[in-house]
Amino acid sequence: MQTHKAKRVAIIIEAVMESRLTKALNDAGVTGYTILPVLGGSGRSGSWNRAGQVSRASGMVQVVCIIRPDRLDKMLEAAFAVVERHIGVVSIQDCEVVRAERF
Amino acid sequence: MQTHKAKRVAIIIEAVMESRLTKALNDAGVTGYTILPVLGGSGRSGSWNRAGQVSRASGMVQVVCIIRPDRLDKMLEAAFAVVERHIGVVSIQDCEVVRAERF
Amino acid sequence: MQTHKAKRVAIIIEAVMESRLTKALNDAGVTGYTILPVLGGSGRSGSWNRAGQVSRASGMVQVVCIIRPDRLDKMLEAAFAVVERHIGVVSIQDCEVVRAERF
Amino acid sequence: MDQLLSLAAENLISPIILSFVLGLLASLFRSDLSVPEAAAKALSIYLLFAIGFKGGVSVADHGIDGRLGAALLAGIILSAGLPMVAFGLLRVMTRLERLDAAAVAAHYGSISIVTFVAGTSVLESQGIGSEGYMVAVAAAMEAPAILSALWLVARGGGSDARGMDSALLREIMLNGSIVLLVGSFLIGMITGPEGLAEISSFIVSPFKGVLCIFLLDMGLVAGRGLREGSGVLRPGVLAFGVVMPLVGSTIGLGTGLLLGLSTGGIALLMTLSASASYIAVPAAMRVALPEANPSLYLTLSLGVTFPFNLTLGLPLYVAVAQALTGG
Amino acid sequence: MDQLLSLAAENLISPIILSFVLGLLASLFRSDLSVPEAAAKALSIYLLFAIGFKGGVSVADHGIDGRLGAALLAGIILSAGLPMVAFGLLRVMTRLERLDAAAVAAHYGSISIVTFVAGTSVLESQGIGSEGYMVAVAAAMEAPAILSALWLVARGGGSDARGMDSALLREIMLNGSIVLLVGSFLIGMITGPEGLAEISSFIVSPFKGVLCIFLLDMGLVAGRGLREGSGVLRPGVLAFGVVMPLVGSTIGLGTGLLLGLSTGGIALLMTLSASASYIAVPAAMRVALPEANPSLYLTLSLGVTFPFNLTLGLPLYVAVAQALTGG
Amino acid sequence: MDQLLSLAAENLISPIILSFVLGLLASLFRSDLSVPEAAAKALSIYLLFAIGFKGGVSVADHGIDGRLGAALLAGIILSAGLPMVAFGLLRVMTRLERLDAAAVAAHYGSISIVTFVAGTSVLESQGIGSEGYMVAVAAAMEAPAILSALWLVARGGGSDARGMDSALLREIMLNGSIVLLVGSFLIGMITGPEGLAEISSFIVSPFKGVLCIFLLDMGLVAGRGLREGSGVLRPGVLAFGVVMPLVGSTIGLGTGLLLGLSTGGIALLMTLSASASYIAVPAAMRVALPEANPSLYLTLSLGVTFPFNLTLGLPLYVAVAQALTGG
Ligand SMILES: Nc1ncnc2c1ncn2[C@@H]1O[C@H](COP(=O)(O)O)[C@@H](O)[C@H]1O
Ligand SMILES: Nc1ncnc2c1ncn2[C@@H]1O[C@H](COP(=O)(O)O)[C@@H](O)[C@H]1O
Ligand SMILES: Nc1ncnc2c1ncn2[C@@H]1O[C@H](COP(=O)(O)O)[C@@H](O)[C@H]1O
Ligand code: NA
Ligand code: NA
Ligand code: NA
Repeated sequence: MQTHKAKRVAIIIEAVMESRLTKALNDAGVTGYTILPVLGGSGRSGSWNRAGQVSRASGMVQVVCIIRPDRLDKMLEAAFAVVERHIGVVSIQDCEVVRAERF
Repeated sequence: MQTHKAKRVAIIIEAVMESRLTKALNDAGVTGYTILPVLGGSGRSGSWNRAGQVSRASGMVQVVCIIRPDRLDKMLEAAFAVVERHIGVVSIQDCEVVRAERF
Repeated sequence: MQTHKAKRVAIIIEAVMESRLTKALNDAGVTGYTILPVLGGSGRSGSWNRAGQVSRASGMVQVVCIIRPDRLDKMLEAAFAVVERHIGVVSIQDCEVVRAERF
Repeated sequence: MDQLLSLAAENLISPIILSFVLGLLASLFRSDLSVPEAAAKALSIYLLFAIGFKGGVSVADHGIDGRLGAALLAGIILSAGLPMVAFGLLRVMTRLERLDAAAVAAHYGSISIVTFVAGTSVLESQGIGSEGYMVAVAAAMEAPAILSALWLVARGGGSDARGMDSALLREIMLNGSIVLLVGSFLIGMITGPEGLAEISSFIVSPFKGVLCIFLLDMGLVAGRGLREGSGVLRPGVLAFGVVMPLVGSTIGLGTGLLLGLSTGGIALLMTLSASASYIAVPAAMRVALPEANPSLYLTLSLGVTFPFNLTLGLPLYVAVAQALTGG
Repeated sequence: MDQLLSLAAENLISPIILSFVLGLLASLFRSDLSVPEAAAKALSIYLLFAIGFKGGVSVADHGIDGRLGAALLAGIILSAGLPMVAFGLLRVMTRLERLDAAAVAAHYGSISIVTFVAGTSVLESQGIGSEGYMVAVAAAMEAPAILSALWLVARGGGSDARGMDSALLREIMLNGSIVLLVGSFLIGMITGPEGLAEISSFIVSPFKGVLCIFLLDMGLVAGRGLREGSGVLRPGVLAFGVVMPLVGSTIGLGTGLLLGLSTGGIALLMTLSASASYIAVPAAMRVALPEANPSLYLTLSLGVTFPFNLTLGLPLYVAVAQALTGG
Repeated sequence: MDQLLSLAAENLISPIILSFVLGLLASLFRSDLSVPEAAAKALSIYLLFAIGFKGGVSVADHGIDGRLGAALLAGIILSAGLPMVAFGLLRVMTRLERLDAAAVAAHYGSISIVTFVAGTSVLESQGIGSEGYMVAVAAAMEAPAILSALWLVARGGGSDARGMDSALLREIMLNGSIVLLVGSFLIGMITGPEGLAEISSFIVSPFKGVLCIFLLDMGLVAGRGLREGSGVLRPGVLAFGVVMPLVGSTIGLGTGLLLGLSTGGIALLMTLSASASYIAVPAAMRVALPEANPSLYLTLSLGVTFPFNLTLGLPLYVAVAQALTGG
């Protein structure tokens, strides 16, 4: 099957910042993304898990975004402006997609 | 540690289509996959999130499938027959696995 | 944006083994990971889904760990000591991260 | 008319409707108030179980009315027929394409069980009785509309419809809410008033309060639907969302009179005919007609018709039923 | 015998059992009806809290019976001993390997608290009292069976058992249901009838109704288990799932008579001995004996023994206890 | 003093407090007992809806007291002013940096609605009445403290604060619990005692029981917070967590006497002033002051001040209010 190169960016971020991040992505012209739940984790700021939260507020989510390689930099900049001062992790991977016109 | 090349296919698809997709995968001989929950997302068909759904019915899920490279094409074809006319995204990545005989 | 090479290890494992796995990771000096929920799946041990479980006990989770390439082997060894005799899947991918000093 | 207005006013200031309005306003003003999905689903299981059980007990209590069979059949015919009416109206009132029009029509042939539940609670607070088997009629009306809509599409000759396969048919007939409603109806019939006595402090006393929280969530969801989907609501479409329940309830009224139902039974049949599905039918449409636009039918059914029925429709249907039966 | 039959019939048409049957049928016919995991867990927290609390209040009310200590000890011995019996039976009746047989045996030494809860509710509806501390006995019976099973495996000399480490031991002893059961039992004992009065419209009145919904879900889960796991149920294994509760309850009966428990207390001890765990023990087995086949023990315990006890077992145990104590 | 002690003792052995203690112990001993997130959120929606509704009905019943306006204003001033006091204390008692001190201070100006709910239930079980509009005062006190804290940071000249933008302001003012509390208060006011009669078997009778389960979960969460965050609790910080509620309640007491509130009203205003937020404020701090340490403010508010208020604070505040008003 004919596939096309793309990038897959995964951003793990505090749930309270989710709407700010997706707004920044939209403003940067990135309108395709998926949000995955996160149960817990551990990092420099210690470990946490959902069962230890009083409310969803302080949990985290993962925002996954598949994007054309040439649009990656613009997207990363938009994302970083939001993520920068918050706990969270950004990772980038190569991937392939089938219908390139969608990304 | 000795590792082997494989492909990781991730399909984001409407929850109502999940059982049809896994059935198609099974019929194509793909019996290993994992289903992850999705909280929300945005694409050409607009944005949605789980809180905005009356029932699970109209949500989405992610089906992740690790597969031997030589079986990729057959799997993609089976998947596409189901996904084609539905909203959703298919992405393919390289990965490595430890116990190759399992895939 | 300046990025650095890293590895992304994803381990799908029974929920009852989660704390043992994260403990083993911590003991091996791996303190950064994220835990994602899993809704269901299929493998050599048959298929299962969350709705079919009496309690969370017998469900599965996915532990994702981004790590510097030179620390991969040590991490895999620690993980395998726990995963070995249990049902589950380990996959490894290349990825890139922005702030390398964190991993 | 006066009576109708005071009835409407009374209905509007009940905690149940106000909870819905609270939810609606909260989401229109983009508050982050939300009911967890699992909790909303648990509440709906409670409501279905309770309403089904009580219906069954009432049948056990009063004996099976000779009209049960006729009422079930009438429900099936209504559900299959109303989509034709809706489709006709849509082609006249809107510019929707055949595919979208058929998908919308399916929703209006089928029913909203929550509107039905709210209707029973309006009747109850006014001391109007109704046939216990109306619950079974509600269940019977869930599915036939889907087949009608698929037939409407197929007749159009397009290859757009994936159409009905046996898996889909089973999914529709055995979807959770039908099974739960019919199942608890049967349990209520079998265990009768004694069974009810055992669990009435669970399914009777707290019922209205639970309904408040559930409608709070429905308001939140409807409001979000309106906020995100309002783009699809061109004037004609919007008007359809209010006209169709009036047309549907009138047809339901005629049917109810024909069947010789009680005042409450007629009001409920009007409510069922007026209401539009937003769970079972959307799910079936995603499978069978994936190219139809989901935000169109969801916004219309949940954002327009549901609030209309809940606030203005219900008191209207009850008043009309009372006026025409002298009940 | 007549009495037994009518008792069984009465039990079978209670809303509680019928809800279970509804769930079972719904999943056997592959309906998509399901109770969200979070809701099911919340219901089980409610049931454990309520049953524990009421047990504690009853002890506070009637004073601590001199037999409490003896009953706890008996419970521990039963839990540790029944796996030996089960293991022996399995080796005779089935071709299971030592590892699988030991894992299954562990489940039958331990208990199913939902079966216990259903038992108390059968007793209650027949007006038969029981010792409040039976709840504590239930808690005491959860864990010892696991140790016995690990010992059975270790004795076999295989290196198959990961065995017991201190982390696992703590997890077993402090697993959520033991802690909640014992904790609410103590709260009930401390606050007594006054505490009960404060919260009885939460934990007493709606109890049976909540149990209905919970058993609906248990039926759904058991049905799915049967559908997916029926492959493992060879005739011998299947027979074990029905014979073992009969054997277990007989041993429980003897113990109860020895202890001099009341009619209700004996029926509950029979129920505990007859029931098989499907939460705590499976989790422990996954950690300690990962090579044992989970679908074997889960299908057997949840798909065979649980339904058997719920429908036929309970009325039988109650009738036998009544007959032998003249209660 | 004797009265105080017996009051404290009585409070401590209520099922509500004991459920909290059970949760606390279970998580300190690392049991895996847990309440699903969705269930905990559903319980909090229930509690907010019930407490708001009952407050509104009470206002509808007794007429709006002339002091309502004054009390709301006082609440806003207290919420805005208490962070200054807290900030001063923190700078004296601890070595926290300005940013962390301001973030902590915000929590103590705002309120914990669960502490308030527990307070109303203590009053109720002693037959002490209170102004229904205290619920509205509670809502009014949620947000102002956040603005004060941001002002404290800005005054410090650091560029650390992301500060307040309009999106954040809207999020704070329309956060779910404020909207639900105020909304159900208004619904209660509109529907009055008749509305309450319709749903009282949902929001009144089971209330205390639901509170037990909710506090069980709060205990579990507080215990986990303590286990993981205890490292941040240096002696000065720990002392602040106990001293500040005493200081806050004293200021609340003075304000209540000035306003001429009833005994119950004064006790509740003391409770509100003494309590610290652990939902709305932490969320706002993560957005506005991301560099402040969340485990500091969460551990302090949830792990120290909440348990203190629940067990010792409440009976103290009630006793003092009674002593000073002769109530
Ligand atoms: N190396 C890593 N691999 C995967 N997830 C990570 C890693 N480091 C941090 N995270 C996730 O990001 C969250 C915040 O990380 P931190 O800002 O380092 O405290 C953690 O709770 C994890 O969920
Ligand atoms: N570029 C993308 N990256 C990640 N997820 C996407 C992307 N595009 C679409 N999706 C996901 O697929 C769903 C349907 O997409 P669409 O068919 O474009 O409306 C969206 O709601 C997202 O969850
Ligand atoms: N090839 C695969 N791709 C993705 N997930 C898999 C695969 N094989 C197994 N899994 C996951 O791992 C779990 C256990 O697999 P197994 O040990 O093969 O039964 C399954 O239930 C799936 O969730
Ligand atoms: Na209809
Ligand atoms: Na047993
Ligand atoms: Na305060």
